Amino acid sequence: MAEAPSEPLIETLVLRLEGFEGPLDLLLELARGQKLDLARISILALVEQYLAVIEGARQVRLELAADWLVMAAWLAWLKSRLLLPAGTDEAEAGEEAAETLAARLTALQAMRAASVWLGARPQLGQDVFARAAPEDFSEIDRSRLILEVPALLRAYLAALRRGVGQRRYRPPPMTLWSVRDALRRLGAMLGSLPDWTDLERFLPESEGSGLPRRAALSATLLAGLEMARDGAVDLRQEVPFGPILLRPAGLGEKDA
Amino acid sequence: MNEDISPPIAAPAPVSEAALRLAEAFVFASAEPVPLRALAQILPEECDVAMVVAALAARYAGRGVELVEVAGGLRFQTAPDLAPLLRRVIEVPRRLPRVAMETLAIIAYHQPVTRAEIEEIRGASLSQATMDALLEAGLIAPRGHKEAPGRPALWGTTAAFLAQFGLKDLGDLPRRADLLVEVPAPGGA
Amino acid sequence: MNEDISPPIAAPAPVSEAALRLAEAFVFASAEPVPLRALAQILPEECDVAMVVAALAARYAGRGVELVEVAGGLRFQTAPDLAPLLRRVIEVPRRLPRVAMETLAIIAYHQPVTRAEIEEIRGASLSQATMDALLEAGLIAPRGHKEAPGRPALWGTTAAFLAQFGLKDLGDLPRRADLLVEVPAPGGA
Repeated sequence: MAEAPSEPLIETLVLRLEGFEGPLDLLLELARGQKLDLARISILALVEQYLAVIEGARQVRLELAADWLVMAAWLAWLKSRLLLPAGTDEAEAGEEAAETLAARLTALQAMRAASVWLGARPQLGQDVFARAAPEDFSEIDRSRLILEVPALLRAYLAALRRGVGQRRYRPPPMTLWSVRDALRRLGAMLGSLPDWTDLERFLPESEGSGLPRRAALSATLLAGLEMARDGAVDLRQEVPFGPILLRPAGLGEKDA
Repeated sequence: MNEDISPPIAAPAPVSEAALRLAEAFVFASAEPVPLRALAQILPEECDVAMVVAALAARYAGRGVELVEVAGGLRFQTAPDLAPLLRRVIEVPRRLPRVAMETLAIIAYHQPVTRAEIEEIRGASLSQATMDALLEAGLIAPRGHKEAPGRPALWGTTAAFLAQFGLKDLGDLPRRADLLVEVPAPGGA
Repeated sequence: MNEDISPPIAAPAPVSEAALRLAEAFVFASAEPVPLRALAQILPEECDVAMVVAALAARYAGRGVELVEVAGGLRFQTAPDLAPLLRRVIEVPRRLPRVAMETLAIIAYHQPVTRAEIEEIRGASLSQATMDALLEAGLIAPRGHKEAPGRPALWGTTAAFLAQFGLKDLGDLPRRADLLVEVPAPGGA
C-alpha cells in the first residue's frame, strides 16, 4: 500500500475543494501526489485518499455538490471490490474499473500536459508579432458579368408581370359612326342623288361588317329620320324589314 | 554569400545590434507609422535614435522591403518597383442589377425595340444609366431607327450577348409563347 | 520552439537577388502566412522555391524580425526574445484562461470532438463562455455533426490555431505518449 498523504494535505484539499474542476481533477491531483508515473499509482490508495478528503469536507460543512458524492459512492464500491481476494468475478470487475479510472486519469493528465506545452509556445500577438500594417496588392476586377439564361427568363417574366399589373384596363377606343357623322355624310351626298336610294348606300365604305356596320346603319337611319322631320328628305319602306329608301324632299309626288 | 549592400552613409558610430533588432521589430509590428519619439522610448537611453534609424534604413536599402519615413513616423513598405510583380487580380464577377436584366430580356425578346416600347412593356420608366450599363457591357447595340415621329433608335442584342449567355443564336431562347403561359391575365396583379 | 528555417551551412548562391527581393516583399506584404505554392507562382519559373526560402531565412536569422514556417505557409514575425520590450508598446490581448487552453488542447488532440466528449475527458462541465472565447478567437470551428442522438456539433481547430501557436501543421503537436513522459513539476498549472 502506498504511503498515505499527510494530514495537512487532506486539510488543504478539503478547504480547496471548490478550487478543483470536479472529482476527476481532485483524483488527478491526489495521484500526482503519489508518484510521478501515473501508470504505477495505487488506485486503492487513491480511493482511500479521495474518501478521506470527502469525509473531511463533510465534517466541515454539510452540503457538498452531488458529483463529489456520486464519485465517493462509486469509489467506495470500487474499494470494496479491490479488497476482495483476486480470482473472483467481483474482484475482476473491480480491477477492470480501476484500469478504466487509471486510463481516464492518464488521458486527462496528457491533455493537461498538452495545454501546458501549448501555453509555453511563443504565441502570435503575445510573444511574437506579425506585420500589423500589411499591404494589399490584390486588385478586384468586377468587370465580368454572371449571365445565365434562367435569370434572363425570370427577369423577363417579372418585367411582363409588373408591366401588366401597372397597365390599367382600358377598352380599345370604339370609333363608331355617330349620328353627327351620318348627318354630315347624308347632307353632303343628298344633292347628288336623283331618286329613291337605299339607306345602306349612304354608309361609309370603311365600316365593313358586324357591330361597326350596324352602328353606322342605325346612325344613318336616325340621321335620315331627323332630316325627314326637318323636311329635308323623304323616307319610305315598302315591306316590313325591307330596304329603307330615301330621297331629297320635294323631288316627286308626296308619299305618306 | 550574398553581398551586403553597403550603407550609403559613411559608417557612423557603432549602433548596437540589440537596438537595431528592437527598432526593426517595433516598426514591423506597429499598425501605424512609429514616431521617432515612441521609438526613443523603448530604445536604451544612451541610443542616438537618428543613428539607429539610419543604420536600419541602410540595412534595408535596395532590398524587397524598405524603411521609409512618412508623415507620422517610420514604417516598412515593399519596394515600389516590385508592385507590378506583386499585383494579383482577383476576379469577382457581378450580377446585372434587376432593372438591367429585365431591360435586357425585353430587348432580347422584342428586338428591334425602342426605349419607349421597353418602358411600355415594363410599365416603368427606364433610366439612361441602365441603357448605358448594357451598352458598356456590349450586350445591346442600336439597330437603326423606327419610322415614326422622332425616329427613335431601335435596340437589339449583340453577338457578345449570345456568347455571354452561351447561346448559339436567338432561337436558343425559349419561345415567348412557352413563357407567357405563366403571365397572369391582364388586370391580374 | 524552433521553427525558424535553419540557415543552410554554406549558402549556395544560385538564388538571384531579384528572386530574393520579390519573395521578401511578397511575404512581408501579407498579414497571413503565405503558402509556398503562392510564392512559387510569383517567382520566376526556374527558381527553386525551397532555396529562395532558405536564403531568405538565413538573411533574417538572428534579426529582430524572422522568417518562420507556420500553418502551411511562410510569415515574418518578431523574434520571441523581444516580446517583453515590445509588449510595452504594442497592445496585447488577454491570454486565454487555463480552462480555455485545456479545452483547446483536447480539441486539438481529439478532433473532431463533441462538447460532451470534451466534458467527459475533463471530468467537468464546460461553460459556454469558454467555447465562445475559443470561437471568437477563431481557434476552433464546427466540423459537422456526429451521427448520434441529438446530432451534436463536432469541433476542430483552425488554420488560425496553427498560426497562433506557430505550428506548421497538427503533426507538430507532441505525441500523446511523449506528453506523459515529461510530467510538469507537481503543482504546476
